[in-house]
Amino acid sequence: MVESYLPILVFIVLAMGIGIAPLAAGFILAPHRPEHEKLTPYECGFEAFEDSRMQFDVRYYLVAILFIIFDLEIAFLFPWAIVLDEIGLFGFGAMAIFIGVLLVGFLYEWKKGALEWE
Amino acid sequence: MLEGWPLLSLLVWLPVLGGIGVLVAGRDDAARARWFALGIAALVFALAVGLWVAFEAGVAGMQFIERADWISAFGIQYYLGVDGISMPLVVLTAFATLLVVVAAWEVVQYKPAQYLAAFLIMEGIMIGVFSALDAILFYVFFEAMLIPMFLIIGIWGGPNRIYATLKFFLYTFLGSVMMLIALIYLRTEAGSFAIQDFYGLQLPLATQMVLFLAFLAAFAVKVPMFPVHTWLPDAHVEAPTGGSVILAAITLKIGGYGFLRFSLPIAPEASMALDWLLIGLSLIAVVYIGLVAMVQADLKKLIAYSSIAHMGFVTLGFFLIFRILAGSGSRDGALLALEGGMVQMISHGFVSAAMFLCVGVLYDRMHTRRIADYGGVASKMPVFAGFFVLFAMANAGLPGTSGFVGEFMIVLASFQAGFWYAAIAALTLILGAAYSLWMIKRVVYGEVDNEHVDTLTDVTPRERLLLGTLAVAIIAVGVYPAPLVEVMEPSLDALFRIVVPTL
Amino acid sequence: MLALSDYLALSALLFAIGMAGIFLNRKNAIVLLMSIELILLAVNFNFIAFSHFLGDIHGQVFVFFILTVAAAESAIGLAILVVLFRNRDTINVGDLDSMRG
Amino acid sequence: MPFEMPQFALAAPEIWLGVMLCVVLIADLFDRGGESLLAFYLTQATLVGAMALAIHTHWGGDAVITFNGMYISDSLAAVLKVAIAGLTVITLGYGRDYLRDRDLLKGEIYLLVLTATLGMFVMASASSLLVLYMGLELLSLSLYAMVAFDRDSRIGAEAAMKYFILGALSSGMLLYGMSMIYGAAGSLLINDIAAAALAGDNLLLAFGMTFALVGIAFKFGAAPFHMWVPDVYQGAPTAVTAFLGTAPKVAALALFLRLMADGLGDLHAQWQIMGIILAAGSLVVGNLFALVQTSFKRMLAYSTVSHIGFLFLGLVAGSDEGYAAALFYAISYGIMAAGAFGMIMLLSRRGFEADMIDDLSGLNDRHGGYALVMLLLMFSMTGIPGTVGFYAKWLVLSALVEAGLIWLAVLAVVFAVIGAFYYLRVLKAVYFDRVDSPQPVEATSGQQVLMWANGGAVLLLGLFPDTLIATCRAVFGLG
Amino acid sequence: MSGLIELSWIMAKIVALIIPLFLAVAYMTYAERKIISAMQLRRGPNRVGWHGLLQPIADALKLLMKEVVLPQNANRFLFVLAPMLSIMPALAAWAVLPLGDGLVIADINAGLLYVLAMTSMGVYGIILAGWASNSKYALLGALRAGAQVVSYEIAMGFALVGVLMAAGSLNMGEIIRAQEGPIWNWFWLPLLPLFVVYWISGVAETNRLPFDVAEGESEIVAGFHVEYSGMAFAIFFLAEYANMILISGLAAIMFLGGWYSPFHGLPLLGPMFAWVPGIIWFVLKTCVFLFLYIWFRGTFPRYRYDQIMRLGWKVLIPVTVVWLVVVSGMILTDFGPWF
Repeated sequence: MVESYLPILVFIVLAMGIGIAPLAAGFILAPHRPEHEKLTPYECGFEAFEDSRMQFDVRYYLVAILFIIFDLEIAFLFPWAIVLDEIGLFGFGAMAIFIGVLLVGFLYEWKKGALEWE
Repeated sequence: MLEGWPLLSLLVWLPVLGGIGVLVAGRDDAARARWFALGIAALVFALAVGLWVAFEAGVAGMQFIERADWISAFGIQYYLGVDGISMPLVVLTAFATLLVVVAAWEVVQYKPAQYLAAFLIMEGIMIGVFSALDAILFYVFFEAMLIPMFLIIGIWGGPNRIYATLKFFLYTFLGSVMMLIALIYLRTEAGSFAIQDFYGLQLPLATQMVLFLAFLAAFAVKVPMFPVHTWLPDAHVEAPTGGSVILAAITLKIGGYGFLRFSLPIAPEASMALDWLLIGLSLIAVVYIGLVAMVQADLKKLIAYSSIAHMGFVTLGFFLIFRILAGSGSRDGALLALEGGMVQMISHGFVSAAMFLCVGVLYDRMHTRRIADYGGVASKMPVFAGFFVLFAMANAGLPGTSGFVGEFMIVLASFQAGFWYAAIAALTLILGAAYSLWMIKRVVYGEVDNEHVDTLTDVTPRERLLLGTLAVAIIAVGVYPAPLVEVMEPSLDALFRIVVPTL
Repeated sequence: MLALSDYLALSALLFAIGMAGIFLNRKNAIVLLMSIELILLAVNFNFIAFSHFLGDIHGQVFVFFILTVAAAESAIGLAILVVLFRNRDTINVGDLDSMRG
Repeated sequence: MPFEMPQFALAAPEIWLGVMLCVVLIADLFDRGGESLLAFYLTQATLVGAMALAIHTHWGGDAVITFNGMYISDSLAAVLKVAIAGLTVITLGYGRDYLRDRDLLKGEIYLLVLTATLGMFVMASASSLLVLYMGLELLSLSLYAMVAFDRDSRIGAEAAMKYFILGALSSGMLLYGMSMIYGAAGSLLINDIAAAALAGDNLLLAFGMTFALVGIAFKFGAAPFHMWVPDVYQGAPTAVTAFLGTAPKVAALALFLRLMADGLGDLHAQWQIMGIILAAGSLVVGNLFALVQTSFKRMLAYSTVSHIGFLFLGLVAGSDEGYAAALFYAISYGIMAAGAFGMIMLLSRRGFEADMIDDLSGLNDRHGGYALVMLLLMFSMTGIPGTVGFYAKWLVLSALVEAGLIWLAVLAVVFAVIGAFYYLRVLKAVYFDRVDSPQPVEATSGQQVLMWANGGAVLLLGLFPDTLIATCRAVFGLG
Repeated sequence: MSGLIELSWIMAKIVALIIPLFLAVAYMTYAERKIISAMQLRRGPNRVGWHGLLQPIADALKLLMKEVVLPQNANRFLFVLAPMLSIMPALAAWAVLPLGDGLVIADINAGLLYVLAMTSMGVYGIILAGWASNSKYALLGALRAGAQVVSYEIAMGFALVGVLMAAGSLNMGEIIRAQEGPIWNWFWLPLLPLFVVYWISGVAETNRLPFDVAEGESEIVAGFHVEYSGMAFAIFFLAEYANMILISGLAAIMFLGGWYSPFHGLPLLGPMFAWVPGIIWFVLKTCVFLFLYIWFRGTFPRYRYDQIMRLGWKVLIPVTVVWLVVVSGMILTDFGPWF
């Protein structure tokens, strides 16, 4: 069983290699003439001002948290989804409760405006 | 008339509930609080007298027994009863509280309702201590006493009251928690918490020693005995008059009572083995503390130290019994020592209460307790001076006063233990006379060399009533102690049989 | 084939690294969060190893739950971190000393 | 895996809480009142209902294990749950006005309380490591959020961070221990673990047990794992501290009883020595540090540590008597602590936090009744008879003496005396210190009623402890 | 020794997959330009080679010869790592996609899980690129793209759960086999809402129009890869197109029956098309979706960011959840030919 994962490992390594190879080629083949103006960050032609590691909207952060929660919910749904046929109505009920709770939370977020962007 | 009444319960709970009543009723009205408190105190005293009357003097066992389950899981019972040892103390408590309520009448102006309530609750708790026959019930009352006294000293005390009250609390608390462990241990041996079930357990000597020391820790602090006595002068000096009275008259007696109820009968062999310690400490108290009392410049401190010396006499009497038996084989002599200790306790209750009330009378007028501030009081307060001298005489153990009876009995008994015991004990008579009379000389007699003293007025009728009552009591016991001794004797005899079963 | 003890040793190592990360770190609170994740990882490792060698599925079920809780935990941890940063302008562990006694 | 339908009815309290949790959440979303009154009353009703359900489903009869062995319904669960919900009701009652004055009164606080309570309920009925852990985390996560609830408070955020880090760390320790226990016992079910413990010496099991105990000690706040306690108590909004300092202690006890007593009870000899170290350490640290505090909340925090030490003493006795004593201790401590924190909240006003001992000065002049309640509370914490605190200490001492650990009992009482000192310091402020112009205390009628009830409970349970003692003992099959 | 042979065999298979994939990516760009110009009535690239067919090769060569600028404040390691992290998953995910019956490099049980894991990793590349560049535009673009990708990943995940329920397996081959039959036996019909959601999410996942605000030229220039140039940029470009193909391929597998012909099992038409190899069907179906990508680009205006997020959270997620319940009901009642 584990053996069937070997190709995947190889594939991943190869894919990494494919990522590295063009870059390396680019470094080798392309000219390399750094100068100050070229190396400053792009800001529509202005001189770069302030630190670019600025504070950003907390809503991005909120999205990240919501994502973690929902993504895990999905992770829980996966095994359930596969065996739903076998576990029947009980399994369905259990997951209905689970999703019900999730929906209550979802409703909460919705009403609280966590999903609003404007 | 009182047949079938739960007399002891009434004595315990009436003052407690009355105290709460005072708190509620007198919150905004001081006069109402006073009258209410007086009514309760008087009623309780009347019930206490009723107890005395209904008490069957010739019987050794417990009377007025009330018994009900309280904490069933551990077989702890609400178990009350009195015998000849505790009954007089109950009456004394009721009496002293009544005095305190009267004494506080106009004197206490800051939160009088709380003050009176504290004393009434204290009264109920103390009566509970004396009448509890279940060890845990006893302990509950024993500890609960700390609460009102802590507040009395802390709220109405003198400038250094906080230090004094904390010291008082922590000393007594530390002592008593050791006892708690001892009680819990005893239950595992006896299977019950009834104190009488603890008697005659035939414990090994080592165990008895530990138990004895645990009890000693609790009661020695209360009495107080020599090295752990230091809280008492502080507490007395800072306490308000009523607090001093109750402390001296009643709470010290609880220590002595504890020795009789717990230490001696539960750990008799350890008592015998360690009697040198108790006797030694008692003698130190008698002599050394007597000398310390002599040099005090503060009236209350002087009386406080004299209390320690007198209580040393009590413990001396209790623990001499083994030496007396060893010395003479005389059972009666040993019993005499026990009786002497008990009488001394009662007497000291009256005398120290009286002394502190006298100081209170002076303090209310002059607001100083320094002996040096007085002098020539007699010329301005002749009636008061008369009382004060009488009480000082009683304190010195002058024949005809109650103070004489107990001390005499103990000295008499101690001769049978050995000459030197008696000799050192007898020193107290001399020392007592010395500090009491010297104090009288400095305070009451001499020239008026102080303009404040010049303005003094004599005792009011209320004070006259207070002091007069005490004077009567002191002389009555001094002249005719027989009823008191008769009440005690069977119970002490029974106790003696437990302590020394071989006789 | 790897023995059970190998897994346990690795897990213990992870656990120790996590612990060290918490107790030695005096700079950045984020590192603390990561250390905690590491500890939970070690635990998961243990559970899976035991589960495998015992032939009992429950250990893996437990891991599922731990993963979920770990996610919720880091969500709350990060939220607290944000509040902290907003109030103090620092997430330096050494600066968290305003309460003493 | 054999599968049988769980007996859902036995989990009625949890189900009820869970459903009501959602109801409260939704109701609050649509409540336009602003003060979340609806959520408040719904929450209180939910908790009361949960108490009733807990008694109805769990109390009496034999223990029933269901949900494939993961959930246990026994009298212990009933007592724990009633205590937990009851304490929560009280602290919520105290906290409402306090939170309103600080603009913290949002529906979320009730949700967090409810989830925390649900977690505690789950712990109380857990019969599997997994369920235990889930309950614990439900509780912990809610508490982290609650501590940080005042988002503008500097110390609040700091406290929350510390609590979070140490809490998560302790969860990690506990889990690591659980994983070892699982490895040794081959099962997550407490019953199987008990069987494994009975089977004899098992290094893995002992190893896991050690970690688990450390984790539990963290959760309890027992020294030397108490570092978070004072900071969290001080930093959190007092209403949260009140909650944090009461019900979760009962829940931590549940954790201990389910895991160490039910599961690893036969290894008692092995964890006893660790327990003794924890208990003695807590007594020493808690009492000594409490002596020097000027902040009342901080003092209460250290006093908690010392109380936990006492509670642990009951546990290390390792007998049913000891467990019963610990249970009684936890409940009575909860009542006392709720009152003490309630007093802080009652005396606090908008913009003023009465959390220093000096803030209590002259309380007797300001309001004699509250001073009296304070007196009862402090003496109860000291362990003076006539108050419930005495029986708590007494039961523990009893259990210790019966287990032959007399020296521990002596140590305990010595530190109880030391502890008396700082409680007396509070009373000194209340009764002996006088302020020049005493301001009358303003309190809403709800708070007043609660405060009187709380003081009354301390006193009444102090005078008539029989029922509660008998209940706590009956749970462990003692007469 | 046999191990080495086996390894070489695997390598050969992978290379055999990757080279056509690269060509597909290259000619996808070509097709896109051609089709869009046709839609706009232009001619598109027509200079390099016949009808401009060599244009992609020329583009690649051009990029190869361009300097790779490393901005001065950038975190060099992460800056270089980011493009690799975005191309790697886009390629590696192909390991489990069955092109035809049995035509798969790794036939693993957790196939779908693996795919999901791989596609989720792409967001690391985006965030790291934005962060490592140390440029405001890049950071903003990365945040936007990251938030968008994770938001739609949830909807996509729910949609995939629906597929799992229907198929009862995580194995890609099994998923296809569960759809055996003619076109109406495929999952797109019973899972129609999920199918739509999946497709919309797929478009959003790849940051393609109309959801391309992350790199929206007129707003924040090129988004997270604004600081990238030369081959580094080319890799992001490659990754985007590889991802498009991947999403399309997955759609074909999960909703359109993978290698099955639309007439499979039909009495008359079935045998008629039986000679067509499965891989052809698969490629055809994939191409349909790829065309949709281009079509969308040619016709839809760009969404505002708030609209994107609203669509993801407030429309797609509720729809999927509701439909999951419906699917459960269908499964429990053994509804139709699918379950």
